[in-house]
Parts: sequence; structure tokens; C-alpha cells
Amino acid sequence: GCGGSGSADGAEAGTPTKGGKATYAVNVEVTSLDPAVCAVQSFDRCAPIFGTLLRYDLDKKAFVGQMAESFDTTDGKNWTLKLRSGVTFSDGTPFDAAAVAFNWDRVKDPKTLSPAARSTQGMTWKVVDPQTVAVTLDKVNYQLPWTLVRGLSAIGSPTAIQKAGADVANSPVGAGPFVLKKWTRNSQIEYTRNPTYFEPGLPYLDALTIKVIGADDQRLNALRGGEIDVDWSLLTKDARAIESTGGYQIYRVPLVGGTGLQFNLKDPVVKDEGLRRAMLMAFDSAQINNAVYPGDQPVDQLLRPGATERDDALGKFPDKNLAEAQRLFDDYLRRTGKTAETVTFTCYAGLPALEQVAQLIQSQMQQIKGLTFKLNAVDGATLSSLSTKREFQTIMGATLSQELDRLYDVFHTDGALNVMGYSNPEVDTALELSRSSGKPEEVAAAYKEVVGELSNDGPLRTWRYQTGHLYVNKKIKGITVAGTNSGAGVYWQYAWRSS
Amino acid sequence: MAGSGAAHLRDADDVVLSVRNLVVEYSGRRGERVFAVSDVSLDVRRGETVGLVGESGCGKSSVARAIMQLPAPTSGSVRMDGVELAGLKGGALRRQRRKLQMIFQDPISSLNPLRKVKDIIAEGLRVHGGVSKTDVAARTQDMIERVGLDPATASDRRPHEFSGGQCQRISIARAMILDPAVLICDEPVSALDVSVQAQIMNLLEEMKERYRLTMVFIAHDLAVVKNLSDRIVVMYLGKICEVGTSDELFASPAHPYTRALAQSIPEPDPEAPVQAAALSGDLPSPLNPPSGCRFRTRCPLAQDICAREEPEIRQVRPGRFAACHFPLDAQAAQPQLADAAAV
Amino acid sequence: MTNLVQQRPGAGGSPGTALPSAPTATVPAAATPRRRRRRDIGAAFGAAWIAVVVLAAITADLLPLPDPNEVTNAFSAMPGSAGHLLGTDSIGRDVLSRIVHGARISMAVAIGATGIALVIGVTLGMLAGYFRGATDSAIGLFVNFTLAFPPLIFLIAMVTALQPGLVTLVVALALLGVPNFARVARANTIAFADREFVMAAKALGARPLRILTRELLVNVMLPIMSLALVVMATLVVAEGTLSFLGVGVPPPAPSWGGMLAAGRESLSDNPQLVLVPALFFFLTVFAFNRLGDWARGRVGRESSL
Amino acid sequence: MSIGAQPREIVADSPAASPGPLLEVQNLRVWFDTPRGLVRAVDGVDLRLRRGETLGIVGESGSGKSVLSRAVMKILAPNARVLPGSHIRLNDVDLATVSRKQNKHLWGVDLAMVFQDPMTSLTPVLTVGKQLTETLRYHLNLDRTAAHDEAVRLLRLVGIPEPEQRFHQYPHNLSGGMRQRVTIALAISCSPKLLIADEPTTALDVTVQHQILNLMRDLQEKSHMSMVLITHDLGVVAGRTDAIAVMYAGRVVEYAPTKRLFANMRHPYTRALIDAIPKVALPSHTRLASIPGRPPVIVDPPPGCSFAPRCPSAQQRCLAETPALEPDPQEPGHTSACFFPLGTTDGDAARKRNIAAGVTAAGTPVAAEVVL
Amino acid sequence: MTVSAAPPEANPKPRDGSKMNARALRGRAASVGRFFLLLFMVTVAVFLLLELIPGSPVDAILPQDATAEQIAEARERYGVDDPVWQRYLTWIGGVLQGDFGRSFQTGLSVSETIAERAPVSLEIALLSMIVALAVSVPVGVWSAYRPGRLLDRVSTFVISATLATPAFVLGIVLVYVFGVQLDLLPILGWTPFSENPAEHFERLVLPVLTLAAGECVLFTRLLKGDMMATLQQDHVLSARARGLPTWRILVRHALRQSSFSLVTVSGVVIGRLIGGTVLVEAIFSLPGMGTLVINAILSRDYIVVQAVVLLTALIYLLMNTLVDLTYPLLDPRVRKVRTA
Ligand SMILES: Nc1ncnc2c1ncn2[C@@H]1O[C@H](COP(=O)(O)OP(=O)(O)OP(=O)(O)O)[C@@H](O)[C@H]1O
Ligand SMILES: Nc1ncnc2c1ncn2[C@@H]1O[C@H](COP(=O)(O)OP(=O)(O)OP(=O)(O)O)[C@@H](O)[C@H]1O
Ligand SMILES: [Mg+2]
Ligand SMILES: [Mg+2]
Repeated sequence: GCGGSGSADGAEAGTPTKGGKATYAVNVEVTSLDPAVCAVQSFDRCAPIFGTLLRYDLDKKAFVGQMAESFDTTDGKNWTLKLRSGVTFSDGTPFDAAAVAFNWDRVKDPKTLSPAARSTQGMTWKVVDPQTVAVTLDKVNYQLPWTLVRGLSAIGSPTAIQKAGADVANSPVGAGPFVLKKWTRNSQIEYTRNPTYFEPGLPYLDALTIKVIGADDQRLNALRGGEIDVDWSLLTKDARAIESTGGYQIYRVPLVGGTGLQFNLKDPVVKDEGLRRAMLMAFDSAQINNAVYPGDQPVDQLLRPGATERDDALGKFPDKNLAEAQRLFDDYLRRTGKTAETVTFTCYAGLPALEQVAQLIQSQMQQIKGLTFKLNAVDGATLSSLSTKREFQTIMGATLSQELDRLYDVFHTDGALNVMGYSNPEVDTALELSRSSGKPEEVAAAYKEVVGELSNDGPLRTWRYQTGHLYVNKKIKGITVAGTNSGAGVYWQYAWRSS
Repeated sequence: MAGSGAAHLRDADDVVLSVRNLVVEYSGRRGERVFAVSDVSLDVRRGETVGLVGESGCGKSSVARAIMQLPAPTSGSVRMDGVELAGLKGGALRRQRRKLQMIFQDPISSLNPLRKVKDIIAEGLRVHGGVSKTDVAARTQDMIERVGLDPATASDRRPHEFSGGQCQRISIARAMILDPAVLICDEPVSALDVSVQAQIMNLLEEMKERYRLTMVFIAHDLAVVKNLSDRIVVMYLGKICEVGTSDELFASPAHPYTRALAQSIPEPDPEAPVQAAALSGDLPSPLNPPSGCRFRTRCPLAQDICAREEPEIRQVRPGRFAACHFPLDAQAAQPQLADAAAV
Repeated sequence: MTNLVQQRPGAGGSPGTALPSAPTATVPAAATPRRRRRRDIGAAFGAAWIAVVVLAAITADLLPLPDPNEVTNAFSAMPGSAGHLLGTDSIGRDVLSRIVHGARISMAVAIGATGIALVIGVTLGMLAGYFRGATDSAIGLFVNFTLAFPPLIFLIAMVTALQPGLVTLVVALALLGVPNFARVARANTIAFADREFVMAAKALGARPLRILTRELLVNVMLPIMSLALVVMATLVVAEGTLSFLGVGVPPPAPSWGGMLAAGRESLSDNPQLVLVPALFFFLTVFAFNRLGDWARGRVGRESSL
Repeated sequence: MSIGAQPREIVADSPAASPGPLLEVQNLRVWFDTPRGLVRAVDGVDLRLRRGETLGIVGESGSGKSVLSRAVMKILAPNARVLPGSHIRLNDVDLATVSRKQNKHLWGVDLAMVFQDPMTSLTPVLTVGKQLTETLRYHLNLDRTAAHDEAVRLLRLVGIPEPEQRFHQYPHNLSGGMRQRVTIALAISCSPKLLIADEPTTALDVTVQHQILNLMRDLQEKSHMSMVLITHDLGVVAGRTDAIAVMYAGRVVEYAPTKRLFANMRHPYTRALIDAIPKVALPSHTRLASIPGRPPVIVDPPPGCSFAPRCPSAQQRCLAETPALEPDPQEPGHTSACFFPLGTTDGDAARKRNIAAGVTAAGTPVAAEVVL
Repeated sequence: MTVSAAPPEANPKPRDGSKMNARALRGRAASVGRFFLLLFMVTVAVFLLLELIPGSPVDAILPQDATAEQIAEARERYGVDDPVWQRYLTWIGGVLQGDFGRSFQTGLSVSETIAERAPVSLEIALLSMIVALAVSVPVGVWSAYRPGRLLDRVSTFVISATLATPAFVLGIVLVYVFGVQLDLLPILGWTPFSENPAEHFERLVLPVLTLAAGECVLFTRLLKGDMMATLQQDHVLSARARGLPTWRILVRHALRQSSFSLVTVSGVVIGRLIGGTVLVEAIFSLPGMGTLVINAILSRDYIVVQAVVLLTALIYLLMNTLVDLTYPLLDPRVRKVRTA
């Protein structure tokens, strides 16, 4: 079966053997292997070196300790991080509470420009003893462990960091299962086994290579050509293709959210609810998927069917209804006294699939007579700058994560990533509750509420349920999948190559 | 030989063109000086044809271009009808230029391949303006006819549709339409076939009579120059060697170089004895001309003084001027093999 | 080569172009029947193809074609059918219509940018070649400067700096084309300025402007036009390359390069999405090149006269 | 001409006593395929040259002299077409049948050529010495030093001062006359039996031309080679050849031993050519007898005598029929291609007729004075 | 080309050495001056051009949810609020001291980054140049020698076809054919030579072919044209008339002086290839300067762009100088007259 869990289709078999190497390919290069930076931006490149403090087990649906032993709280405000004893970085220095504090201090320091800095706001920490860090929050947040799975998860050797100085991005020293051997930027990163890794017998592999291959089809070709063992992808159609070939294991990681049409609710034109609703009703997710992502099902709610936090009764994206859309739009024109309206859609240039989607959306929107939907295709840097500065009417935006906690940042009125200017008191309350409640049922209910509201309001209208895929050569076993912001990642220490 | 001096210049009123102490130097590719023309003076009377002969590279064209101020000479004076051309600029120079026209060696390259014959010929009138459109057309037709082409068929064609001789006729028409006082012909027939050469020479002769034209005629073919000129100036390596009337010059050369030239002319007569080579060696480089007499390196009569002192042009016989320390007298000058062998 | 060496007819001509053994001076073309001239099939095809493409580009809106941006059905990447002769693209738009409308961009870039580059380049080149000296040095410096600047970097930066779009593209590509034209125009101006007809014009008292426009321009334009055809071919490719790199004309405007880039993703599933625009690309560039060759051949012959 | 040349082997197998001519050209036709049409550069030429003799070929620009010589040398441009029926025999060996490999040893060894323009006929990137030695070594199998010595000897032979130094110089370091001497040295380096000189002095100054022509004559006399001297200047061939062929529009229009030709010109073109040349002996401002019209066009020429449009004797027949080169009944060895040769009754009558009419059959006006 | 047709020996006295030297020196100083002026102009131009690009490096570096302190810190650090000229002066000051700064994006030293990337691009560029020359010289020479024959026809056809197939199309097709359909060659990525020489070159085959194809066409065309003109010259005919072997005539008598355009163009091409490898690098995922610079532009990593542009301009200019120095080797007529 597919979806729903991070596990593979078909059972794992055989006893792990040591040795061999694996090659994994992803689509973008990262800028830095600084633990303060890469834990957010490039989990897959970072984790082999630093490991992660915690790990989210997709099967058990629970946080488990990894580099750290445990991370517990009683009140959601005061947390205790317990480290293992005897763990050392690959340069021989101890992996202890001081090292954790040192790394987190760096994250918090604006000079580091760490993308995780925001998550340290309202958070303080104290070294209690070499194995213990006490963490205190200014607000209750039971979702805090997520940050230790990702943003704050990578702990580098303080000695090495200090020694590297400005070159820290290039010379990571961690305590994870692998050590960096060579980084050829825009080509590949090579790792070799960390002989001092704490988990006995791990990792199985002697070496790991992560390649950067930008084009989806070429990654797939490389996989088929045997150049790589594991291919990362977001494309369901590739999964189909691989499935039909046989010989590969496919792992799917369902993600929360996706890329979509995002409205600037502070824009004088787009803030009009009627106009927005008209546009939402002209939106046709099925058409997009058919054309660009064949094999993906059309989206009618923020979460995929079957997701536990989805409740159709609480809200769905408006159904496509052109007549109604036209009516709403005409109504909008009447209200505002305009004869026509132009809305600009800021989208990515140079990424063929997203360009196609943008063009499809444009053609859908322009089915509303009187509405001109202009594309403004820009490069990624410009797009994110326009987005952050909220200089857009509608934009191709995304929220993509493994955990629902991310919704807080994106949709809460005060959310750090709320570029839409979205503000819905009910959503705010529910989101706050999702953090302040320690009870899973309560949290689940709150998320249902949030998801329903968001689907009704449609500040971000997505067109497919994003799924991270890993296509794995059958020779590689023991793939333990991690959900990441970019889809799927692998905890490589458990992987092994069968001879 | 090959000297400077002004003994051969005349003081008459009817001197139309007077060139004094003309010096033309070019800067070569690597910045060296090319001494193309060094201190050349000559004058041309109204209605007279002065021939300029000399071997390739001796500076004939440079003299012609310097007279035209295209480009202006390095130094020296060029007077047209008493007006000093050197130093004139812009409009003033352009106005003077119409009195001075030129015909070039290569009939093909001296016509713009992409313009119609009538436009090429009318260009002069248009440039100077003041002539009505119909007048321009009429004068152009007339001129085309005068140079022996059929205006009806020729006017609208382009130069490449004509043979070399016809192109040269067009060039002549272009120059003549401005009614110039002086026509400078820089080897106008040397690119033409023998059969056509005569046509053009006859045409020039005709034009000269009809318009009382003054000509400076340049060629390396002695027979051609002789046929068309009244007076001939012989040049060698940027300097004048000898000046004389055309009928006498080759009959009794005063300068050893002139004699050598005369001996070198192949005669279309199988009975004429083939002469031994009159000169050995080649023209020295104008980059670094020999000291003293420039001809001395090849001169069969050269003495020490020739290396030290540059001979001045002087009258050696009535009406004959030569720049040589040892000019030949009228008898010795008869071309003879013995002289060449003696040295 | 300078004319210092005394020339006889046939021995001269411009270096490298004339057949030294052919004294063309004595073969006046007018008197020569042209009927035997062999047709250059390649060039004829080229001319026809370019004519078709230009015509299609101009009349794109009038042709009985679907809207190039209209998503015509739910099914994408269909092969050809009655409604869509060349099928639809991966998001269901009519490929033929997009090709025809894309021709607009290719042609606009090819002709527009070449035109601008030609005007600027020829002006600069002729000034440099005619006046030489300081003018030449200054223009030479500019030309060298343009050449020293890495072109793709320049293009990408330009396109990113000014909003991507047809005008930006045309201007940026035009700037890149200037040195080519300037160099050829300069070389030819120098060659022709040495010719005696220019001297004759000066002797007639013509001003530099008159000489430049009446005597030199037409002559310089001949080789320039054949260069222009080659440059057009390059620019069609350049536009495609930029679209391919994602800095061409922005979507949804159809462009061949963009179609190629988009189709590239599905090369193995739907190769026709790449092959069809690639074919048009090929034919057009081929046509321009053939025409360029032909023009060059003609110029070669003409200038040897 | 020096007759008693010692018979020497020509093409390997030919018997020394072979009585035939050294070079025999029969009905040579070379056409060029050009975009403008078929250029009949050489259109039926017959020539014979005996050992040790010098043949002059005169004709105006474009009359096919160079193409003829290149055809003999087999170095025609790629677009040239030698028509079937053409024969070039060197010492009775048909050159068309010689294989490419044998050809190599024919060229340079038996046949050599000097080109018109000394500025372009030496390879600019190789020193004079290299060009000489490579030829010597290739053909004569000399070793390095022997080739060097031989090259220096050759340079000295052609009158180059300081040959040891010139040996190491590039052609561009030499003057035009000097270069032409080098090309001559190259041409005679393997003692060819036949030297073809295609306007060897046209690009040179009169004084240098004189030197070079004398040099060639001396060399020829010394080595008893045969020579074809091509020029457009009748003056050059007058004193230096045994026989002359006058070419017009790709054909030989008159062929005779030199003295006979000058004494008795049969073809109106030859006559006109002589008359059109200005001579130093004549007083200045003498009106020249020019040839009306212009040189012929040889692209798809119309039938008839190609000189007819300019010929003062032209008759109706000349426009319709092409005259063949025929021996003069009165003068053996003198051939001309004219229906109305000068000095014959027919010819004089034709001329008179035209003068009386004031116009020839081709419509060209004739004035009495033209007919000297 | 020949300015003076006269032999130097005609001058009995030696040249005035000092005068010549002064002139030559002045000429050399001028060309060195022009060289640096051009470099200066290029760097200024890049600066101004990059200034035109909307957005600042800070936007690309900062996380989307950056805190106010981080924003302030970044703006300060990258001097985005300083006037252009000041940033230029700072930058050029560093460059003159050999410090190209650190990449905004990666924090790496720019010179190190380039030292890492440039060899990749250079290797591709050089290899493709070598391949192109190795193919085009014999083909060009032979098809000029035997125009209209088989090789000429085939090469003319291939030339037309390749000319009309842009590199990005060709690259894709090659990948599709060799990598996917035939599965003969690895299609993507880069293996350092030190790691596995065989694989290193295996991976270079397709990119080099893609790049070489275009050059090949250009070179063959140029060479064939020039060669045909040379082969019609009298000196070649004269060599043939001396019966020299064909190869000798082609190579020794004709090739050298026919290769002026070829040398000029290859110099220019090599100089520009560094920027021109962008496409193949993009298609074949190679870690060269092309991808570096594209990414740098897109992420507003100006300091990298500037360095790369400076480097490419430098290489281009050096190549041009080199080409100028090659002319005398090709043709002695360009050589200075030997002073004895
Ligand atoms: N533009 C120039 N730059 C440098 N040197 C020049 C230039 N023009 C002519 N010379 C040199 O000046 C000298 C005289 O040249 P000029 O053309 O006046 O000779 P000429 O007598 O007309 O020769 P020709 O018979 O070949 O036409 C020659 O040595 C020539 O090389
Ligand atoms: N490669 C060629 N292609 C076409 N036509 C040619 C070629 N070579 C020569 N011709 C033509 O053949 C004719 C004869 O040329 P050729 O060179 O033999 O004349 P020529 O008598 O040597 O003239 P010149 O005195 O000018 O050297 C000319 O009309 C010329 O145009
Ligand atoms: Mg001259
Ligand atoms: Mg000839």
C-alpha cells in the first residue's frame, strides 16, 4: 500500500551486512554544512555528519532519541535534554551539554544568520551537567521536539567550529554516523564511515555519496543506469515509471501542505473575499495534476484524504464552479465599480514544471471573463524577496513539512512565515492550542479545526498532495526514512548493501 | 644622380601647377619612416603634358597624391593657379580640388562597384552643387558621349558591367565633368590590355586638345609616356633624375639611369639585338635610401663623390636637366653595352 | 594586403576572396547570360522557409489556429490529431499554434536584435575604419570591452536586471551582436577606403559624411548582410538557450526555446515535445545559415569584381 | 635558337632519338563551370614545340594563356574541365594517361613552371633554402648537405648575391626581382626539359624585367631546355623566341616562326596588336591605331570568329563560321585562323570592301586610316 | 601584409636601434595599458550591471523568517547600504591585494571556490578545443583539397546539421541516445581525475562532445574557406608544379598561413568558453564556473560574479595576446625584421 506511512512497499529481508557504499541523488546543492545552517536547509547532507538529536519515527509516530537520549517535559515549558555519555565528535572532543549550548548559542547569535534563529526566540537553555541541558520556554509548546529533529538538531564540535572560523561552512565536524571526506560543490559530497560513531556496529555502509543532479529525469536516468542507488523525487509519475520497471523499492513520505497559489491578503485588490473566492472557484487542481503531475490525485483539502487531522465537515477547498466564480467576480466588479480587474501572479522562472503550472493557473483564472491574470515569472531569489517583503498580489508559495506544527509559523497571525498576512482568530486559537496542549487528542482536534478553516479560506490553494519519494535500488536495504521539509530523507546509519 | 634642385623650373606666367620641394614620408608598419618622395619640384604649363616615369615604388603616385592633397604632403608647396594648396583645409580645399582631377591606374577599383555610371559621373557636379537637376543629367549624358560610350545604354549600368577600357572612360568622364584645369593621370593605361590602351591614349589626347587640358601623366611604360607627354620627368627612389622634352630624352639620355631605362625597353622587333641587362640589382629600400646620389648603388659610373655628395639638378644641355655628377654627353649617351660592362 | 605591389588585372582583388587565377575584369557580367546560373537549392529552401516562418509570425493571429495559451483539453501531450495537427503540449496547449506564435519571438529576436546590432555596429565600425586614429582606438576599446565581457553572464545579468521580456532580450542580444558588425564593417571600410574610388570622391571634394554614406555604406553593407544572416541564426539559438536556462521571454508567451526546455523533462515519455520544436529550430537555423552561406558566396564573387 | 641540343631523356621510356616534338598540344579544350555559365577558357588549341626551342605565346588578358599553361602542368583549378579529345603529349607520352604517382616525377623533373607574380609564387612561410632543398631532396634523393650545396649553387646560378645568406631568408625579405630569380632557381632545380614561364616579368620593373629575361635566355641556352614564354607584350617575345603563337579568346589565331610572323602578319588581330603598341622610336603625340571594341567574352561565345566584331576585315562568313588554324599556302610553317588573311587577295579585297562600306559585316565602323 | 617589399639588406647601415626600441617600448606600454584599462572597464561594468539587478544578496542569504537582528547584521556585513563606488573601491582594493573576498552564499573564499571550479571548466574547454581541432583540421584541410568529394559533402552536410542544432538540444539528444537508450556512457556528474582517471574521462565524453561539436563546425568552416583560398594561390600551384607530395603541400605550404582565422577564433573561443561552458555544465551537472556564476547571479552573490567575470575577461584578453604572439610563428612576414 502506499501513502500514510514512511515505510516501504514490501518487507525488508535479510540480515544487515557491513561494508559497501551507497550513492544518493538529490536535486539541489546546499550552500553550507555549518550545523547552525544546514540542519534547516539541507537535512540530508547534514544528518550523516551530525546525526540529529532526536528522530521522528514514522512507523511508531513518536520522537525517539538519537544523538540525545531523551528530551522531556512535564509542563511544556521546561524541558530537559539528556545526552548519552561517552559520545565524542569525530575529532575526539566530547559531545556534551556544553557543546549543545555552544551550538545553540551560535544559532541564536544574529551574526551566524542561522535560519533556525527564529525557533530559538523565547527559548533559553542552561548546561546543568555534562549530560544535561535545561531548556526553558516563555510559552508552552509541546511541539518543541520537532526543532530538535530539525533546526536545532545538528551539533558540531565547538573546537572544530572555532578553529574553522569563517570556513565553518566547509569543514563540518560532528558525531554522526559519517564523516565528510570531500565536498565537490554542485557535484557531490562524499562521506566515509565514522569509526567512533556511538551506536555499536553502525553505520553499515563504508561510504556514502550524495550527488546533486538538478533535472528529475536525469536523476531517474542515473538511477536506471546504476549510477546512483537512491533517487529523491517529488514526482508521482516517476514513481509509476519506476514501479513499472521493477527492481526498485519505493518509499513515500506524505507531506503536509505543498506548493500553491498564495494570496496577499493585505493587497488592496486581493484582500477582497469575493474576488478571492471567485478565483478559488476557478481553480482546477485536477487539470494541473493531469498535465504536470500525472498520477497525483486532485486536491480538495489542505490534507490528503485519510489523514488523521483531516475532517471534511470542517472545511474543504471550494469546488470548481465557473458559473459561481463568474457570478462572484461580477459581483466584485459591481461592488468596486470596476469594469475589469487585473491580478498578478508572481511565479518561478526557469523551473519547467512550475512554469507549466503557473500557465495552467493563468488559463484557469482567465476563464473568468473580465479578469486578467498576469504572470510575473522571476528567479528564486527575487521570488523569495518579493514574498518576504509581501510585494505581490498572488504568488507561488509553499508550506511543506512533515509536521503540522509548521502551520503555526505560516498561518498564525504572528507566524514568522505568514507572508500572506493571513489572520483568522479561530485558526490562531487552534494553533496556539496545538502547542500549549500536551494532550494528543486535543492537539489533533485543534489541527482538524485549523486545517478545515484554512481549506475554507484558501489563503494557500495547493494543487497536489506532496509526497516525498525515494526510489531505491533493491540492493540497498535498511532504508529508514525521515520526513523533511524537502520531502524525504534517509537515516543512513541503518542502510546496508546486500551483496 | 637623383637629386634635388630647381634648375629645371621655369619662370613663365603660364605655369598652372607648380610643385616646390615636395616631401612625402609615410610611417611604415613598425613605425619606420618611408622616404617616398624627397624634395621634388616641378612645374606644368598650361596646356602642357608632363610625363612622370620611374620604376615601381619610386614615388610617382605619392607625388600625384601629394599634389591632390590626398593626403597632404609632409612638406613642400603645391600651387594651383597661384593658390597654395598645402595647408588648405575643409571647404576651401574642397573648392580648389575641382580644378585638379585625377585618373587612377585601376579602372575597376576606381569606380564604386555599386553605383550607376550616371551617378558616378554626376557625383562631382552634385558635390559642388549649384547645378540644377536637369542640367546635371544633361551634362552627364553629354560627358558619357564624349568619352565614347553610349549614354542610352551606359547610364544605368554599374561599373562591373563594363570592360577595363570602358571603366577608364567612365573615370575620365567623372574627372572631366568638373572642367578641371589640371588632370593628373596615375598610370591610367597600365592596367589595360594593349588593344584597349591605345583607345584610352587616343581619348586622352583628344580630350587634351578639345579642352586645352593640362596633364601630369604618370606611367612606368616609357613608350606610353613618351607618346603622350611634352616634357618628361624621370624619377628614381623619390628624387628627380632627369628632365627633358619627350622627343629628345630617350634619344640622348643625360642620366645613366635614363639610359638604363631606355635600354631595357623591349622592342617588338625580332631583328633588334637583345641588349645585355643595363642595370644590375634592384631598387634600394625607400626606408633607408643610399647617401649622396640615390642611384649610385646601381650606377655603372658611380665614383666616391656620388656617395658623399648629392647631385643638384642642373642644365646639362639646352632644355635638358639632370641630377648627376657625371652626366652623359649626347654621343656617349647612345645606348651602348660597353658602358655597362665597363664598371 | 596593401596595394603597394603593382597589380595587374586579375592578380588583385581583396585578399582571400578572389580567385587569383580568374581575371574577372575581362568577364563583364552584363554581357554574360545569367541563364546558366545554377540554383542553390539549400539557399532557395532557406529563403522559402524563412519566408514561411516570418509570414506565419506576422499573421499568427489571423491563422485558423487555437489560442496558443488556451488549454484545450484535459489530456496533455497528445500526438497529432485532426484538431491539433502537431498535437498538444504537456499542459494541453496546441503545439502548432505555439510554434507559430513562438516564431514571433524567434523572429522578433533574430530580426530585431540583428537590426539594432547592425545599425550600431556598422556605424561604429565605419567611423572607426574611415577615420582611424583616435576614433578607431576608442571604438576598438569599446568593441574589445564588449568581447571581453563573458556573453552568457552578461545576458543573464541583463535579463535579470531589467525585467525579463522580449524588449530586454532584444536589447541585450543586440548589444552582444554589435562587436561582430563593428569588426566586419571596420575591416570592410578600411578595405574599401583604400580603393581608388574613395580617393576619387575625395578628389571631387566630397565630405566625409557623403563618402561614408554614398560610397562606402552600400559596399560595406554587402558583406554585412551576409553576416547578418549568420548572426540571425546565432540569435535564434541564443534566444533558445536563454529560454532553456530560464531567462528568456517569460511564460506563457510561447517561445521555441521555452518549449524545448519544458519538453526536456519528458524526453523519454513524450519525445515529440522536444523533437517538434527542435525540428523547427533546426530548420530555421539551418535556413539562416544556408542563406548566409549563399550570401557570402555572392559577396565573395561580387567583391572580387 | 640553339639547335644542336644534346638529346636527353625526357619521360623515362622515350627513346632519345624520338623525332617528334617535345610538347604537342592537340585540340586542347578547357572549360570552366562557373555560376555565370560555361567559360571556354581554352577552346581548341594546337601547339608544337621542339626540343631546345622557345615558343612565345602572346595574347591579351583572358585569352587563355595561363589556363593553357596550367593545363599542361595539370594544375588547373578544381572547377576546370578538360574536354575529351584534348591531347597533351610530352615527348610522345600522353599526359592524361600518366598516373598521379608518375606525375609527381614528371613535375619538377621534366616540366617546370615560373609564375607571373613573384610576390605570391613562393611559399611565404618557408625559407628560400627550405623550398629549394625540399624539392631537390624529394626529386633527386640528395642528402641534407648535398641539397644545401646544390641549392646554394642554384641561387648563385640565377644571380643572387650572397646565396649563403639568402638561403636562410624568407621570401618576403627579398625584392621582387630577387624572388623571381628564386622561383626560376626552383623551376630549373631538377633540370627540366620544358620550362613554362607564365608572364614571368609582367609584375617587374622594366630594368629588372630585362635582367630576368636575359637570365632565362642564358639558362636555357646553357641547359638546352625548351621554354614556353607567355606574355602579353609582343616586345618581350620578339627577340627571344623561335616561334610565336598569338592567342585570342581561347584559341591560337596565328602561329609562325618569330621572324616570319613579324615580317608577314596574316591575322588581322596580330597586325592590329602590333599597331596599337606605342613605340619609343615614334615621335610623341603619334596617334595610335587602336582596336575598336573590347576584348571578347568567352562565356558561351557565339559562333563565328571571335575577333570578327573588332576586325576591320570581317565579312559575313566570319560571323557564321569559326575559322580553323590553317597553314599558309605561301609560307610553310606559318599558320593562321582567318578566312581573309592579310596579304592575300581575299584579305585585301575584304578590307577594301569594308572601307568602301565604312562598316564591317559585324557593324563596326572602319576608317581608312586604321588600315595603315 | 607586406608593408615593405624591399629587402632589409638594401640598407647598408644598421637600423637605429635605440629609436626602434623606444618606439617598440611605447607600443608595448600602450598595449599593456589597454589591457588593464579593459580589465578595469569590465569590472566597473559588472558592478554597475549587478547594481541594476533588483534585490540584494541579503534577500537571498537570509532565511525567510529572519529576525530583525539578523537582517540588520546581514545588511551591515554585506554593505548593501553603502554606495556602489564605495563597495567597488573596497572590492578592487581587496583584489589588488589578492583578496577576492568571501562568497555571500557559502562563506567560502572566492579565490578558493574559483580555484576549485575553474579547472573543471578549463579542462572541458581545453579538451573540447583539442577534440574540435583534431577533427576539424584534417577534415577542413581535406575537404578544401578535394572540394565536392565524399568527405567534403559529408562534412558540409554534418556542418549544416550541427550548426542548426544548438548545444542544449545536442546535449539532451546525446544524453538520451548514449546514456539512456544505449546505456554506453555515464551521463552526468563529475569524477575528479585523482579519484578515478578512467571514469573521469568517461564522464567528460558527452560534455566535451557537446561543446566540441559547435567549435568543430566553426573551425572546419573557417579552415576550409581559408585553405581553399590558399590552395588557389600561386605558391601552392608552384609547389604542386614542382611535384611535391600532396600532404607536404597541404601541411607545410598551405596549412600554416591558412590558419590565421582558425587561431584567432580558437583564441577567442577558449577565452569565452569559460563562460560558455554554462550550458554543458547545466545539462551534465558539472561543477564548473558556469554553474557557479549562474547560481551566483541568481542568488545575488555578487562577489563571486565579479571575480568570475574578472577572471574570464582576463583569460580572454590573455588569449588574445597569445594569439597575437602566435601570428609571427604562423607567418614570418608578421615577424619583426631580423636585426643581424
Ligand atoms: N600609405 C603608405 N604607407 C607606407 N608606405 C607607402 C604608402 N604608400 C606608398 N608607400 C611607399 O612609398 C614608396 C613610393 O610609393 P608610390 O606608390 O608613390 O610609388 P609609385 O612610383 O607610384 O609606384 P608604382 O609604380 O608601384 O605605383 C614605396 O616604397 C611605397 O612602398
Ligand atoms: N578557375 C577558374 N574559374 C572560372 N574561370 C576561369 C578560371 N580560371 C580562369 N578562368 C577564365 O578563363 C579565361 C582565361 O584565363 P587565363 O588566366 O588563361 O587568361 P590569361 O590569358 O592568362 O590572362 P592574363 O593575361 O590576365 O593572365 C578567363 O576569362 C578567366 O576568367
Ligand atoms: Mg603608383
Ligand atoms: Mg595569365
